[in-house]
Amino acid sequence: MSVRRIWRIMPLFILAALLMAACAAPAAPSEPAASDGGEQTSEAAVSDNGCVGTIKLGAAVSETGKYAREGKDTRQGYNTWLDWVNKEYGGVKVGGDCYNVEIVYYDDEGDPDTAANLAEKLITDDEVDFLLGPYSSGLTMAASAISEKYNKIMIEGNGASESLFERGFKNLFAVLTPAGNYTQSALKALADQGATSVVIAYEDTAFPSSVGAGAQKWAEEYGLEILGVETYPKDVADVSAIMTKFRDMEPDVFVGGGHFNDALLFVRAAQELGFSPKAMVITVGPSNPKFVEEVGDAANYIIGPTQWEATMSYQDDYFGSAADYAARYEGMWGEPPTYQAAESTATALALQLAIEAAGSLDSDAVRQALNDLDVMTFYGPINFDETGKNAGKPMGAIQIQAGAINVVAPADAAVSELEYPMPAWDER
Amino acid sequence: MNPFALPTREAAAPSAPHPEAAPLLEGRNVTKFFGGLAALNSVDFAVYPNEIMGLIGPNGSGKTTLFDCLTRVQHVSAGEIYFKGVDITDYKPYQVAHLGLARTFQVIRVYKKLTVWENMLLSRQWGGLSMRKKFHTPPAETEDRARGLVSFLLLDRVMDEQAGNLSGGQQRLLEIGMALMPDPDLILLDEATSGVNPTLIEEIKDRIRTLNSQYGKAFLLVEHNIHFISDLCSRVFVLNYGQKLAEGSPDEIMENEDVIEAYFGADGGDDDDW
Amino acid sequence: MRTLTEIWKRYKLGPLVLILLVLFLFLLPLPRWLAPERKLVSNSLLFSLTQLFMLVTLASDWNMTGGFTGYIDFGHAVFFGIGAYGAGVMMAKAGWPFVPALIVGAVAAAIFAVLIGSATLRLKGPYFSIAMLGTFVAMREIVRVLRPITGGGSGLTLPPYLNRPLFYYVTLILAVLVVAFVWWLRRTQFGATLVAIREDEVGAEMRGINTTLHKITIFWIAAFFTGIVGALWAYQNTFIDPDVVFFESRTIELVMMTMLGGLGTVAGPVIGVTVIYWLRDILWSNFLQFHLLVEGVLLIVIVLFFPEGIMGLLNDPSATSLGRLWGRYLGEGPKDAYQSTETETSV
Amino acid sequence: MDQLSQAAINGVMLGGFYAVMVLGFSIIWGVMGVINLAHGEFVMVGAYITWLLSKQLGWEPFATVIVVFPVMFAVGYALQHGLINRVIDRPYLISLLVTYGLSIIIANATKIIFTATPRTVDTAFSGFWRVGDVTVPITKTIVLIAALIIMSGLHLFLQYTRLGKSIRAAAQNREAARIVGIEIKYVYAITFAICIALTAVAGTLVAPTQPIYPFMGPPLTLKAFAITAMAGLGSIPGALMGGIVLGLVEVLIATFVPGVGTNLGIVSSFVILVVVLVTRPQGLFGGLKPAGAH
Repeated sequence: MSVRRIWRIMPLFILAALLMAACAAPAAPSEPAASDGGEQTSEAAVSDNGCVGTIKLGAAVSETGKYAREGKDTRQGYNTWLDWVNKEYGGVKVGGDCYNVEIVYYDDEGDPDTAANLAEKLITDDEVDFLLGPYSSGLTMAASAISEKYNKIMIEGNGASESLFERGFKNLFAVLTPAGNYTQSALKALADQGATSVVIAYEDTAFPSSVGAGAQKWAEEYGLEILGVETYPKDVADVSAIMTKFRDMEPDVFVGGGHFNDALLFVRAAQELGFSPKAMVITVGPSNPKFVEEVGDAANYIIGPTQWEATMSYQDDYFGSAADYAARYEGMWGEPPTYQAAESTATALALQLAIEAAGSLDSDAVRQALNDLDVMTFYGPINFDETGKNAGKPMGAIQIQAGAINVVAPADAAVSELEYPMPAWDER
Repeated sequence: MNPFALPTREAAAPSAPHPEAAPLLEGRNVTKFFGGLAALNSVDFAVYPNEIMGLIGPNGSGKTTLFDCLTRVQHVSAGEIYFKGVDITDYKPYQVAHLGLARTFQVIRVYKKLTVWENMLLSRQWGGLSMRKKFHTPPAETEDRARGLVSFLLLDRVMDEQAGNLSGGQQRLLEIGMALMPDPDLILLDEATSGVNPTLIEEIKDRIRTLNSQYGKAFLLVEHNIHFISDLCSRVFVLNYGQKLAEGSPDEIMENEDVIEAYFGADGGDDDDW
Repeated sequence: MRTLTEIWKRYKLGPLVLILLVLFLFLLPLPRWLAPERKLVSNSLLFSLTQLFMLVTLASDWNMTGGFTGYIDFGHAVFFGIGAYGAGVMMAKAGWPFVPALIVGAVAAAIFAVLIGSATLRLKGPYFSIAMLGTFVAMREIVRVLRPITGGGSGLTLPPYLNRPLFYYVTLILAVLVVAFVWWLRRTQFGATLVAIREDEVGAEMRGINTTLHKITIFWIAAFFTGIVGALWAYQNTFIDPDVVFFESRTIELVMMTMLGGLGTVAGPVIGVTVIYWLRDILWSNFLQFHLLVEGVLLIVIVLFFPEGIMGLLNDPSATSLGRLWGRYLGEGPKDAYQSTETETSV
Repeated sequence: MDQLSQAAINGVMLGGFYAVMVLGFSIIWGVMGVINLAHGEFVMVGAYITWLLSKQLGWEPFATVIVVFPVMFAVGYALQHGLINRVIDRPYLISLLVTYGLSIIIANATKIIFTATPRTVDTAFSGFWRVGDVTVPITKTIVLIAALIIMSGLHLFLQYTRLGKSIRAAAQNREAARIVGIEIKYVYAITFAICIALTAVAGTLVAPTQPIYPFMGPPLTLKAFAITAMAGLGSIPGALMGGIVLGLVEVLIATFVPGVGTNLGIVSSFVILVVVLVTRPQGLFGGLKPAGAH
């Protein structure tokens, strides 16, 4: 590498630097819609409803990477609300005026660096009024640090990890039940049915760790004896060792926390090894219709916590009942809503209600309104505590019964009786 | 001007070997196995100060393996090697080089992506083994020496070329230059003349003689060119199948029945190019 | 084209432009304070550039072992991770301020490099690459298992401190420093020796070079700088867990960027990082669904058709001579070296 | 004791899959000197073909081999001709990066076509046998038996057929092979095609035992590295031993270390990888000549 070589490529370097600068330059307030570097889509279903202004929301949600599937649900959830608020509801009512809504989306690729940068880009370049959360606790962690710094409200429905709310942030609100409470309803219902012991396995990452810790807490609370706790790494391909250990402990209840893959792995390993506890509670998976589709009959009797189900008896004046929402969603996207989709819609709805209550787009007023918010929605009650968690909403529990996802707990939302105990695999 | 930019030695002695003196390089019972195959089998030999010794043998007789063992690239399976009276059997290759033993290679090993000039400079680690001095600039003496050698080896016109762009003969010359850079006491030349044009071979011969007589350098040559050997060497050592076959003056060796048998075997061969 | 190059050379525009560029980068954030209301320089831009500088530093570090010494390290991000966790643990668990924590992280990375390097650097070619990849993955899981210290899979939350201009300047200075260091290094005997090791390690050893010592030295130097970047990244991200810190594709991206710029050249990593970083932005906006797909295709095209990278393309092989510079430069000073090279080329 | 024998069975079953999964990787590396970083992606593609045929057309998953093998053979042949041939004689970094690019392309194309939702494949042979207190999963037993059959078949092919001998010759000494009249490009293309086909068949075998998704490849590629390092390049018995050793180590550690066992099991495979490489670069069980080691 000679001196001269550096000189030779300098024009290129400069060109690149200038281009980069140019990419970020059109952040000037005069052209908010300028299509700059990383912008991908800007969803605005504007209709002739005579609204005076536009509220600009921003969201960096995974389009690619490890959360591609959940990210898609999240987007569709936001867009369901967007479509409804602009076309049917006639814009957000702020004071006497009405505002159309626009959401600026970016793809965070499942990378926290990117999520943080995009959050910053949304705030400083796109100058959005409020931020909607990304999918997953880790990404919310990264993005919310930025919004907190700018004192911008980020409302989210897809980051349930407890550590999110232990940082004393003022601008982060989450409509979903936090991870620690995921297994509460299910364990309570099982304890009521006479279960006495439990084993717990969870993936050693942020969100499942919270679920696992919560499960231990609730198990103790309801008098279930904890026989074993196991962790496993991300992308695990074989859990047979864990299931072997658990089988020999003969627990009443198995609790598995992780991701969709892990749910499939647990069922398969239990089946193969003849591990038949009286109940299997698996945190992510069972409530997703795709789980039944993939696992088939073996899915029966499996219990899963759920943030929301279309069969729940919640309803509001906006989307109607949970079932009405599901019908609307399916009409738009051709598939039934997952709870990720519903909580995303509820996230945006909560923000809208707070804006309307505040009668202003000012962050401080809206923050106050969010803190004061106490409403019932199709998604369930929303009532934020001082840390920004939704303290009002209990976690539901579903059980797969003859291939159908039925809500079995809590009692006020249940549509079906809990079937307990689960028959052994070879006795079905 | 001194063509090699070598420091003139006080002890510059005549070129005759001193069989009674302590050997400069000595191998005792040097044995090397590759799997079950003995590439070197209990070879004893010695190179004396100021001597030019030839090492010959048919292909596959273990000459290069012996060089590799001497420079410690290969571990010997048994036996000891002494250089300047020091047991170097367990030395690392670079330590052997620092003791003053340099070599060239049958298959050319120059640093192809570095220039001729850099190749030369790098061959003399002026900082010794100290890491700190590796960041200093080369002393003038080192540069003078490199310049002298480059011009001696007729490489000055390609001094700034990448070594990989040189012709095979030029690369061989460069290798010799690199071997001479650290001012070694003993130089092992592995087929230094292959691919070099005849005029240049005469030059090299002349320079070796000069280095030997004026600067007291000892040489151990592996060669196929018998004239080169017989003109230069005072003693010749013959290896066959990893074993010492004969040792003596070039004339003696050329008349040795065993050697002729080993070389020409049944089908005879070319007298000129062994 | 020729005349342009000649003007470029004759008026020695290179150093001028280089200095102007660095100066430009140093002055870039100024409008934030001079004319804050115009919002000319957003935090997002600074953040992007900060990331760019970090990548430049990382790629230059990787290039020290991968490009110059020829040891293709597929687990280089392990030093990034150790730097991040070293600093993170000191801050989150021991409550240290950032600067001493950063030093702990960087030193830990360097020490680990010496330890692991003395084992793995004895391996050749792909075996070294794989051993380092294994080290990287093993370290990620080890960090996960050491829950009491590292917070396990839940990670560690660092006190948020999001001063973009500060990070911008720190990383800019670090990048300039590291690139300058590599530039200087290549001109020392040490640097040339590294290339010699790449070209022919056995030969170098037989010519009196203690190759092991050289390899380990450059390895820990690279690891040290990488550890610094890791610590900075952790602080800026405010949150670390094993999966975000020990991110598989981080290393391979560095390899790809360095290769695009030119393996074993000083400017290579800088150019490669800049081009790919910028390219990504374009890909994002134009090939949303497909941008990774397009990236894969680009990678193959780069590797197959420009294995020497952009630097290789720019180089006229007949006029590239390091030794000429080496000799003249060391003997006569930089300006003359530059000039004399020019005269020779024009002859 | 029961736990131990159960763990041993689990480990051997896992190892059987590892062994058959690693074959293609190991032989391509041994014969052609190309480290195929897209290896795991070919497993994934095989699994997806199986999924497609079994879910959409109702085939028995294990029977889809008759489609997977020829299809992927053709894919492998074409890839070798169009792409891999260009990198064989070049520095190994080039082949690493090209195959890495390939892995990105395959994984993302799969994601676009099939979405990122994990899929499962159902086989008629599910369930388990109970032997004393130990259960033997039927599906995994079939996988293990299939793995053994495939390995023996491949071994016989390499030892006794003309083509197999050519492949071994090419691995030992390319120049010499060329001189004795072996069409080296053809041999390489066939080798690559066979290996890709085998790798995809490993995907077919694994499909009924674990969920498949577009990004399942990289962990498998890493495992393949670890096993090949232990096994030695292109060695079939080595792959079997290496796979089973790794499977056993992972499962035994996971079973007998409470709490973080499964995590440690994963660590162990990479610690083994590094230790074996550093202490025995030629692998524990020999094999073809190790490229790059002297």
